[in-house]
Amino acid sequence: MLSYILRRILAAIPVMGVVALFVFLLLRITPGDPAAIIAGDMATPEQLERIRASLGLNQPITVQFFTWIGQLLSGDLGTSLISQTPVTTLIGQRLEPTLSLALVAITLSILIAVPAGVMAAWRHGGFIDNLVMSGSVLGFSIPVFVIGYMLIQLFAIDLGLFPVQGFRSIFSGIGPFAERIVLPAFTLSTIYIALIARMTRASMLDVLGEDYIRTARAKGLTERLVLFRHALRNAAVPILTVIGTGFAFMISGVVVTESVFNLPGLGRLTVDAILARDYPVIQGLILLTSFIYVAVNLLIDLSYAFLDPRIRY
Amino acid sequence: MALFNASRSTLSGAIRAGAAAAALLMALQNGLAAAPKTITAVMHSGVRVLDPVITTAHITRNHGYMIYDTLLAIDEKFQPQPQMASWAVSDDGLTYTFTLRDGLKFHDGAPVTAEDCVASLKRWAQRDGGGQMMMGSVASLEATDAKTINLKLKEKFSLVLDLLAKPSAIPTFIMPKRIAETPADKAISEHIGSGPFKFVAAEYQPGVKVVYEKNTDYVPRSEPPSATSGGKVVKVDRVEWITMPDAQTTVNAINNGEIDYIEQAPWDLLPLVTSNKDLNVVTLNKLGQQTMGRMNWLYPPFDNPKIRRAALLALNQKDVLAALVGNPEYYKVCGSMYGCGTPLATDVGSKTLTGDGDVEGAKALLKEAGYDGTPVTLLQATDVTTLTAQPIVAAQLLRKAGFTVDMQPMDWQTLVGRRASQKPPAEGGWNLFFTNWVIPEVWNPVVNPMLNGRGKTGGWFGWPEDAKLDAMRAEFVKVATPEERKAIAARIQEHALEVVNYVPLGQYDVPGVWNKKLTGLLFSPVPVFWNAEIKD
Amino acid sequence: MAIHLKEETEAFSRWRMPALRFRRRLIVPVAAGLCLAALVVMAVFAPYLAPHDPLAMLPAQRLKPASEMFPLGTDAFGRDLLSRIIYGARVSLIVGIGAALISIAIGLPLGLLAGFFRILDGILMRIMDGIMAIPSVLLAIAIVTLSGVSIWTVMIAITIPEIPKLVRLARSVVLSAREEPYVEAAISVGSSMPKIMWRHLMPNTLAPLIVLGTYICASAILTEAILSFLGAGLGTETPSWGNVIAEGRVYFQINPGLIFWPGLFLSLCILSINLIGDAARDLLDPRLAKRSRL
Amino acid sequence: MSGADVLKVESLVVETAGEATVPILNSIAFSISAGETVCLVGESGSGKSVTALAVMGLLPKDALAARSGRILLGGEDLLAASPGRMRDLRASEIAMIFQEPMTALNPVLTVGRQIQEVLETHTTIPYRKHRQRVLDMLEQVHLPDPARIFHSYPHQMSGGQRQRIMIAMALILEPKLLIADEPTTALDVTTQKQILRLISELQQKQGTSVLFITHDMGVVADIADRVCVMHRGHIVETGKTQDVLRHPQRDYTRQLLTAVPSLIPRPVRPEDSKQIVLETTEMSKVYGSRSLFGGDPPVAAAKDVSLSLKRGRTLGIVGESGSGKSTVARCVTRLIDPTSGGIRVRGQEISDLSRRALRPYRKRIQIVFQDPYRSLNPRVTVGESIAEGPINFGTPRRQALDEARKLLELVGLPADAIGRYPHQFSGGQRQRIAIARAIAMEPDVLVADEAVSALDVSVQAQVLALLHELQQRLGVAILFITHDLRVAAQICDDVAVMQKGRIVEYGPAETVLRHPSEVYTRELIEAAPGRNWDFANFRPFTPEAPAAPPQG
Repeated sequence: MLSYILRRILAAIPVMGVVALFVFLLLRITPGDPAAIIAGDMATPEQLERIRASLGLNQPITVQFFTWIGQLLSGDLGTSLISQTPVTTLIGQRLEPTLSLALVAITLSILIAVPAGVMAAWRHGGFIDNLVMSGSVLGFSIPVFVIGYMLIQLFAIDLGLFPVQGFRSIFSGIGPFAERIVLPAFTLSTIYIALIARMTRASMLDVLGEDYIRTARAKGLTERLVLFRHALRNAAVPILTVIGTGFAFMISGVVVTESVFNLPGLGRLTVDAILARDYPVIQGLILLTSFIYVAVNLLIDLSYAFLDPRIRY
Repeated sequence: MALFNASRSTLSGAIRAGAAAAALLMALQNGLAAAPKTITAVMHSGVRVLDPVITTAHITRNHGYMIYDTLLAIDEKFQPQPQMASWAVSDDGLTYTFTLRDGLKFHDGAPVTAEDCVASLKRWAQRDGGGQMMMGSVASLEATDAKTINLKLKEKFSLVLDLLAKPSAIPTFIMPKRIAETPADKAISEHIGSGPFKFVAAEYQPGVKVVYEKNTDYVPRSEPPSATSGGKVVKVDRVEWITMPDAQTTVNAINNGEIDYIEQAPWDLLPLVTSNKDLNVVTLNKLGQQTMGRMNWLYPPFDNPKIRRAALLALNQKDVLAALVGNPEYYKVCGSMYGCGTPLATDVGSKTLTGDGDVEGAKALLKEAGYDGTPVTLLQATDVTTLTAQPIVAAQLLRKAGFTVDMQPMDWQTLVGRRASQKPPAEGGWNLFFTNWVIPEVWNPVVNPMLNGRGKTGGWFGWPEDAKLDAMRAEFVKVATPEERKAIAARIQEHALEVVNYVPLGQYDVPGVWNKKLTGLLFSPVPVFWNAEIKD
Repeated sequence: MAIHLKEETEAFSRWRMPALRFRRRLIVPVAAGLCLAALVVMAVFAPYLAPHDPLAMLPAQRLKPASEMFPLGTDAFGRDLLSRIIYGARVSLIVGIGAALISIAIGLPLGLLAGFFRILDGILMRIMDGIMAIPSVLLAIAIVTLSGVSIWTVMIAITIPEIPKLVRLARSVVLSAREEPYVEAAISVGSSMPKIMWRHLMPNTLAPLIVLGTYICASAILTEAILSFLGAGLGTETPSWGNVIAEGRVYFQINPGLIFWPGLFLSLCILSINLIGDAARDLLDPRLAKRSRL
Repeated sequence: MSGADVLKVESLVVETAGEATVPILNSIAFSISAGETVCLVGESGSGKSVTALAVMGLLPKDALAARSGRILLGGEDLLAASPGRMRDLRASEIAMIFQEPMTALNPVLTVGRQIQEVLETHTTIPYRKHRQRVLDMLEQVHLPDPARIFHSYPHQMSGGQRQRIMIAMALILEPKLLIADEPTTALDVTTQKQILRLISELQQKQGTSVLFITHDMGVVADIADRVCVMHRGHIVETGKTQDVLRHPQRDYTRQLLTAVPSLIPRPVRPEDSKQIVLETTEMSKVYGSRSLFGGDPPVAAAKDVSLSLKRGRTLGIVGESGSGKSTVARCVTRLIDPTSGGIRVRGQEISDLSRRALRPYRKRIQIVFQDPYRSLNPRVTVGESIAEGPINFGTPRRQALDEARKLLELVGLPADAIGRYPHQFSGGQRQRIAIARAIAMEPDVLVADEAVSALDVSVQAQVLALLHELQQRLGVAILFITHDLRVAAQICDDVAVMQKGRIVEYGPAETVLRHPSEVYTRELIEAAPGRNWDFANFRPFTPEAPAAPPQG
């Protein structure tokens, strides 16, 4: 197990390397001028040139790259060109809303999607199945922000049940936290629910056709036990996998959801940084998200071993 | 002037007497853990750059007004007024002596000295266009004692006070000397001013949230507040600026009582707030803003003055403003490059712009100039609501006159980077773009960044080389009387429109929206938070 | 000998879909196909169908509700919403279909190569993992904002993050098909590697790839909308459903039609494509029906 | 037969669900009395498994439904029972074990837990006593170290052990009726023998009736009191086992019995040719991971295998699963590369040739695989599949297709089948096509890797006959891999017995199968079910006592 983890971490290094190189090149070979953004509306060419020089943007690309890699290896993500704040500080400030949103959304998705998928598979071809399947196709088909606006209009404005925007730390009390996180989390989970419900259903259909399910029924077990004790655990591996790959979807959704609900999270930070050509911040953030992606998938792979005793690393 | 405040006089009288008591009371309240009085404001953009000198971004300027004090300031009639310092001018008009008032203290406790002011002014002058011009005429600028600053001119320069008092784009914010000695092209890293609010570094989230708390040591002037001048009396404990990227969300939030103030509410969403009895919808910046288009003089087709002129003839303000603002209550056609409602306003040379344009004239001129169909690379900002309409309307009007238009959509930040490129349009350059100014940034030929003929090295984006313009500008700073100034300004405009330095496309107001429990907001060209009060 | 019961169960699965039932199952994909066909027709004949020039502005007619002249009302520049939606079908469909085709054209050969050549596999899959690890929307925004907005950059920006999925799928199909006895049989009758790839492996990958292609098509149309929403999409002179929605979203509460109508078309289109994809999956490979849609 | 019937099935009709129904079981009837073993025997698709599932009430709901008839368990009609009542009856009154012990147990729960569930669901025995009860049962099914087994997962056990677990699970509540659906089919013969013995032992002890479903006449002969022969949803013949085997009344039964290959090796054939076409010398294949972080220790799948095969002869390799016989087949065809040792085809060493250099020799040695459903590309027509090889070696396409037609006729299929796709053929037909594809290359050696194992006995007999005929006509040498001694006896000239990767005995079929010298070979032969019957001649048969093993 330990050697497996070690191997996976080693394997992640080239992946992160690819990400780093790719992002760096993408940013530097394309036009964009952080100096112009810093300077604002009134600036003469001379002034811009001086600002560029003071940001170190005049150095050759290779020098910039190795400076950055050197910093990275010493654990330093650099400093924002625009706000002069260390990237780690920026990320630290924005981590909580995004983390809260993502975790609540994942929890919500699993709580809704897994039972829905199980029921759909159980009543394969029946009413519940059709309902779940059409619901999930629909979930894929409506843009996240449209869902967001609809939820705001309905629950926050018309019914006045929730605030329309904002974020409160969970440490400031569960009530204020919850009332602000419910709508964004639900908005974010729509695609995720669709994804997980479909996968759960498909995986359960696979498993329900297995011999050991017939064995379980032949033992006279109740359907509830058959479904949840015997089938679901066997169906869990692909479901977990889709949760892992769906994590990428979630990051995309986070960007939009944070904008609609005005959550000061990493998604908005990234978009802002891309628009402002704040290179160190973009690089740091994309490395971070890729790292999280790799880590989540490693965790999920490891969790297979807990779900399925046949899997040993 | 205080808004919605009936008892102005009692107020000013009570200020000083009450200051100490109020502070004491406040401390007591805080001790009793009462909620601090906080204004939650949504500004037009997030604060990302904290150095109000390196950037001309309005949000950073607004930030500057919170934590810094300015040497001079303007009143509601745009006249220079003493703020940190009062002044005296020698009879020959070549020596200015500024004397700092008592009680000025930086947030770190150090007193404000003349040295600090000189360092700050020097840094300001490196970055500010008007400042640069002024320094060309300055013989010396030095602190003669702790409270006195001496400015000596080599030659006549009549705009010294106007420049030191101007509210935008870079006002004369005073910082401690050690900070002001940072090179002007490097952002400062400490944010210590002597202004009415203190910056709360711990709660600063770039682009998301800035928090200011009352500077209890601040000694306001005794005059009533007027625009950026007068007594800056702070009546709340905290001001929080938060950024909302989505206008719809912002409007919903103020309707729901989640925020107190929107600096700039989008016109089209006003129907959603005007129906709410708890909200005020008022334009605080009465001068408003100017929208304009600028051509690149370096490359075809706009290297040809006739074609520039044809483009100007093709455009008209009404169509642009109607598409941009919609509601006529919030815009006015304005033929002045210096903005309407300003001392120098004139409509000379702008007849077609304020009228319906002259498509036929444009066509004729294009033909005469031998326009060969070279496409006009038009940069369009897609993410700033006050900038999306101009390119669309302009493209339509230019095409009608016979231009080929290649509209290139991009986000504003990309546009900002791209317009700085002096390469040909095909290689990442451009021909035409649009932007907006607050009127104090264009209201005279010295501060107006476009009216500058120094070409590829010293000019503003578009880089016109125009010796005649520069000569007239030099003349402008020397004359003393308002009448003379006005005359030269009119000549400059006539010339500038003839060669098409830029195309003023009209003036508009952006209303602010706030909850009625918030009172005392001031009419001012920049949003300020002193004098504002909030009820629970 | 396990085959005995297998044959019986296989017989079950054949019974499971008697003719009549099958016909009923076809109703949904056929309806989806018709709907998509209608949208394609709309896109192709946009100049004949649209009542107005989608770019023509009438500032006096801003944000007007539906009327005889403007069947769905006008947008914030007084342009006809219906015409913009009709023209928008062009861009959205081109982006969607283009993204699917490009990603298949690039992903399939890469996947086949990776599945077949071990050395290449290592390098290629690390690169693919790298791209997968970058959130797709962020990557797309970066590519679009950095390289300039046009329908091509948008399409490519949307396509690049999708390619690893295709490569992975094609590769996994190749890897499992390689073990099939009929591939071993082909090896033993002396077929060359390219021939085996072309004749025996490619057809296997094609079915799942087509299915994945439909999903990519749908997700590309959605991503285009998201890019527009985030301000990194196509300009207003090339109306797409995505940017019509994005432009309209500010006026959502004033004129909900600005979001509702383009949103309806967008969702209908994606719904149709997804349903066709589901049907194609069931039809082309029943085993795949149970696998994930990623 | 004494006492009341435990199970009585009366005119049971099962049809496909839905509107257009297809009958699967046509009014079948049979009964089982207490303590009796009844075998349902039939080929695939005869409806025997459906019958079992119908009794258990486990017919797949969306596919099949019992239309009419009665299934009486101790007088209670199961077709009329509520789902809840059915659940109560399962495991407590009727229990079932399945064909695939590998898949019939839930892989993610410990076996102890899975057995315990039966107690939880059906009894009021206090929870703390469950464990002891389960351990007792594990003891009864002769599993070693029950305490450890209790906490084991299915994948940690062998196939035989898992089937024991299944039996423990089925019989822990001492049900009246045990339905065993091909419970030993997936097992090796030696294991099969033990499991059959265990079932019968527990049956004695508990007095359970057994409904045993099988396709294997040998098993029928060994265990059944009575037998029901099923064919296409009908029971064509019922009777006491002895009666049916000796005096089959129906043609179908007769056919079925005649098709069962005899364990007696066929007469020795004269050697026509001295030419050795295939020879392996000390060939080994070792699997092992060479990972940086260690990994599994290397495993020898085949070790020092030396064989030789002459033109026109058939060499059988027999052995149980995991013996390495398939590894040998795949090595000699170079589908996998041997780790060491030599392979010579007509004297040419091919074991160390590169893929490119190997190509000309590929055609000399061809292979037919076990699974007829996977060995043909479903997307390529039969003709193209057959012609692919010759085209590779330069035959013009048209000519290759013409030859493919002839080959199809040669293997007993119509020539016009050339344009059809594999799914249009039955399993036996596909295997003929696969043979035609191999023969098209005019190979010297044909490797048949369990080529008839997946087929029903009647089809199996036909395919064996085809192979024999082709060999006569073309003189091809055959390397025949099988686990079935009966099949080996009927087709092989020489037999090599493999165990754990090594050849333990190698010689002429007559010698190896009638006078084995190795203990392992003897065990294999003795474990073959129904070895006391000569089914094709409807008579019992007393095998000669295998010669005593050589001393020492």
